[in-house]
Amino acid sequence: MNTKLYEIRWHGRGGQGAVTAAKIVAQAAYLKGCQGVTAAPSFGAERRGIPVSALTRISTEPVMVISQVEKPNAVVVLDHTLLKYKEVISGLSSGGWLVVNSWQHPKELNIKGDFNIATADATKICRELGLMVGGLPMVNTAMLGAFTRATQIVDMPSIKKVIRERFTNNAVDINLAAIEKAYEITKLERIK
Amino acid sequence: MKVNAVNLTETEYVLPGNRTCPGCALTLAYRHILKALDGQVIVTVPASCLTVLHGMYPITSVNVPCVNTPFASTGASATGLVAGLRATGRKEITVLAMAGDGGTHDIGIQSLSGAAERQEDFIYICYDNEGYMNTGNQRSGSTPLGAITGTTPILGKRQNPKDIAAIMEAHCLPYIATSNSSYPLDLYEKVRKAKEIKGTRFIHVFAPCAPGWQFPYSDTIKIGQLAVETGLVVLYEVENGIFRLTSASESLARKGNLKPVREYLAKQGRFKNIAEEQISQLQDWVNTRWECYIDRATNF
Amino acid sequence: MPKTRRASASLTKKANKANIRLLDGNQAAAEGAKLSRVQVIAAYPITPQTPVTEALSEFAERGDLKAEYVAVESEHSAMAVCTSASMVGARTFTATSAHGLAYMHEMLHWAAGARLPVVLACVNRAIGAPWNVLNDQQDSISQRDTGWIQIYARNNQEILDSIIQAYKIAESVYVPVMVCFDGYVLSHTEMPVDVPSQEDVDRFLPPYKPHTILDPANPKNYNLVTLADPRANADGVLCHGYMELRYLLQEALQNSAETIIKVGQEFGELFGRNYANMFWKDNLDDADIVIVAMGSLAMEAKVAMGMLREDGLKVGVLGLRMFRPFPKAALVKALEKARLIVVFDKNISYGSEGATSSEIKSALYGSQIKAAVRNFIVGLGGRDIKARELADAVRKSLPSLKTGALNIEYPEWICYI
Amino acid sequence: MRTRDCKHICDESSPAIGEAGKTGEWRSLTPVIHHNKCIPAKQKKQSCFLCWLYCPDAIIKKTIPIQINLEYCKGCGICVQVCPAKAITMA
Repeated sequence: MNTKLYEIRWHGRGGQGAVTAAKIVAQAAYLKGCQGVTAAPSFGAERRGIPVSALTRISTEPVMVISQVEKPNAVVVLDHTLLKYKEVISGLSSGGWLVVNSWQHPKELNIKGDFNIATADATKICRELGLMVGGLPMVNTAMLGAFTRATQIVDMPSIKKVIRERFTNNAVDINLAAIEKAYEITKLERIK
Repeated sequence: MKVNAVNLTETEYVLPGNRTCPGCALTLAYRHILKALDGQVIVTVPASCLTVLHGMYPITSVNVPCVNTPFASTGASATGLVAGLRATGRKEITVLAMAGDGGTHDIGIQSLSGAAERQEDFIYICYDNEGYMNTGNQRSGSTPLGAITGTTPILGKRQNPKDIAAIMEAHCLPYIATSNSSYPLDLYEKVRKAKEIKGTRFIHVFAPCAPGWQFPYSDTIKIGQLAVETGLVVLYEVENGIFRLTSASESLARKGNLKPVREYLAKQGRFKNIAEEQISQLQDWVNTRWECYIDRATNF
Repeated sequence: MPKTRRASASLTKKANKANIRLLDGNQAAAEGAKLSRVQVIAAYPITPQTPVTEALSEFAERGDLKAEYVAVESEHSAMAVCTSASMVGARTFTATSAHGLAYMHEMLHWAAGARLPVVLACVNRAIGAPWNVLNDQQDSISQRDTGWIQIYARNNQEILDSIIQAYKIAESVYVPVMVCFDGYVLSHTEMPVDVPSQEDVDRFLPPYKPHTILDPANPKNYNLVTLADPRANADGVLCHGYMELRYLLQEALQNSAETIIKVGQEFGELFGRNYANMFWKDNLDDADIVIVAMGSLAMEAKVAMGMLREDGLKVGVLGLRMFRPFPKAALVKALEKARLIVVFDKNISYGSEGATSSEIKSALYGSQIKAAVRNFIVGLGGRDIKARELADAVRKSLPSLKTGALNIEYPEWICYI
Repeated sequence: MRTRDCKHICDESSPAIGEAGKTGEWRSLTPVIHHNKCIPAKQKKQSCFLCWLYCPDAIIKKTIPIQINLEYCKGCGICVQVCPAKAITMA
């Protein structure tokens, strides 16, 4: 990648781990040699279930921009029910990626735009693997697999390394399994 | 050996030529408190008459280290001294927080309650002269019913004081005592005892104020004694939850005869406007409390 | 202040290899305090500072940091604990935001008045009413007259580095130091931070030597009532009145710039990140238009500068690092070529203007600089400020470049009214 | 004389007698001891000393006979009230 700023916006519901996902990608990018990375939650009182967002910025140079993301290169949606809100895909760059946690094929989402779409059924993966927290599927790490597969902005070895650093022993394996599975099953639909 | 006027140490930490009023009960109490602590103490003091006793820069009338702290912060300041001494490895020094009733019952109660809940390791002494005496006698949470003050100038105070010792007891402290400057040996022994206990220790000291309460300077001791003899002030200690009456209150309980509160009220100008109804209200309040104390006392 | 020879000699040895971690601003502040070997920490949680208190209590409970952590019941008490612990010779730390800092106000005066080198991390947040937990700098600016040194960090590296330097500054000049950083924008944003080794920090920062200490063996009293006029002590030596003590505090802050720069330089020599300045300069050499901003906004301003340079404008950025002491003389030198100064303030002195704008104008008074000063109030209560908006504000101010010195009485606001 | 000579950077006070001056000047009446009535003087041994115990300002000495430091005695008269032998009067 060149020095261009790459911006990712994450949308999820409180408790799904959007902020952690944003941080893992930043860390993975740093491991790949990007000097400038930042990761931040949307600022406000976060409660379980409330729509939340987070952002990741990646650049080969230190990041100077501290304002909110306006034109993300990628948008990752951890909960497909959020697609009804127009701010979710707002500003998504031409040629960018929309990565959605959904059992549907990208085409079936009926989203029109000048960007590529990827889907992966992260919820199903989590249910199958038992990656649940408080009875709810913890979809953030699985979605990292889909994100990596679609955007190629970070690679799997870096993501896996961060997972091993961030998670405690027994949580590492199940999260890695979720990421790998999602990477494998992600469906991609590129714009012509 | 029981301490008495003859064998009590002659070392003084409160120096002559200080700035408090003649016949000051606080000065007397503080004198014996510091004796009980052998001067191995660091004191923190908020705005109060005690600030005046400590004197004006660059001279102090007190021969122990002391820091003045803002009005609301006594409990927190003591906490800081304890934490700082522990962090710097000085273990043999007692921390004493000493505040008036305004600094304890009113503005200082938050930092005191916080520190007590954390069981910070210091002695907190509230010297209670039942009002803001340093600023010329305004009403406090400790001013008694019927007392005229600068802020209850005509009608007198229309509420009973809050029972600070009971409030502190609700913090599960290892040692709580009430005392009175007119019984300096009782006070001395209580401070000695508190010194040997860990955790937050609370002592309430009744300290009559001649100018504020309007009685002659020479009567300070007598007024303090009358407060005990009428049951308005009860001397006791609660050690690990065990309640005992002490000193004069213990002997009063044995003899079973309190003097009427009227005797005490009549000697002070601040009660000159008190209504008959208020006097009987006060008498009822005293009687009820006295019965409760007798019920609780384990030592007779 | 006596400097130990050993400490300065060892500074010539290069620091250990970089240890870069992704930290948010709050973690960076907590790491900075830990590396400074603080001995007493007293703090009360408040958004967005809360993670600082959590991180430090974890360090203390885990035993990673040998410190007394006091979970006080209020910010007023937090600062009372710090001042009293400092009086018995402990290095103290606290952190707060917004209403917490306002609640501490009385104690801030007390700490400075008693010349106690307390260090406070202020995670900048808006003050109510109405409630708002997001960023602006109204909280710390409202405390500017309490006698504290104020440092503003642009990013998380500067937060960590500034806290370590703050102790060296505070304990040299005996003035408390507030290290301010923007809530959420920095406090909750992770970025790479080089975390120095404890060994290197120990070489840089000697143990705390109190100027005064409470000790029964030498029973001094502090903060007693002090008269307006000087008074002799028992030996007949004339001692200060209240006013002389206040003069000495002002003198200490006036002279502290020298220490701040020296400490920043020493830090740079050891750690390779030079702080020998009171403000950061970007492209000032040829700039006739200078953007002034403080805190993280000084980073975003650099992006705006890039946009304006593409337009062919000679724009530079001056990022204020020190707000107290305010570096008047150095600023006049740095702004020599400026003809238009555009000041962005995330605070407002109601009825007047932004605080840094007033300071800049007062610095320029009587100098040879005939620059117009334009002031914009931005980003209150977390209102997002984009580089293009900063650039637009500069473009809007361009007519002042032609008219020359111009003092517009009231600031403009970048908002919807 | 300049105040810088005191070298203080904050308010630092040292203990000394007479911080408020010669407080004996505040007095309107002066305590007088009648040693013929005073218990320690009569018994010629350490005893009683209640005046010493109750004096707020520590200006009485536990000597035989007891001594009152009139330089600093504020004249409150507490000693008169607490003396069981009525050995002190105010004059």
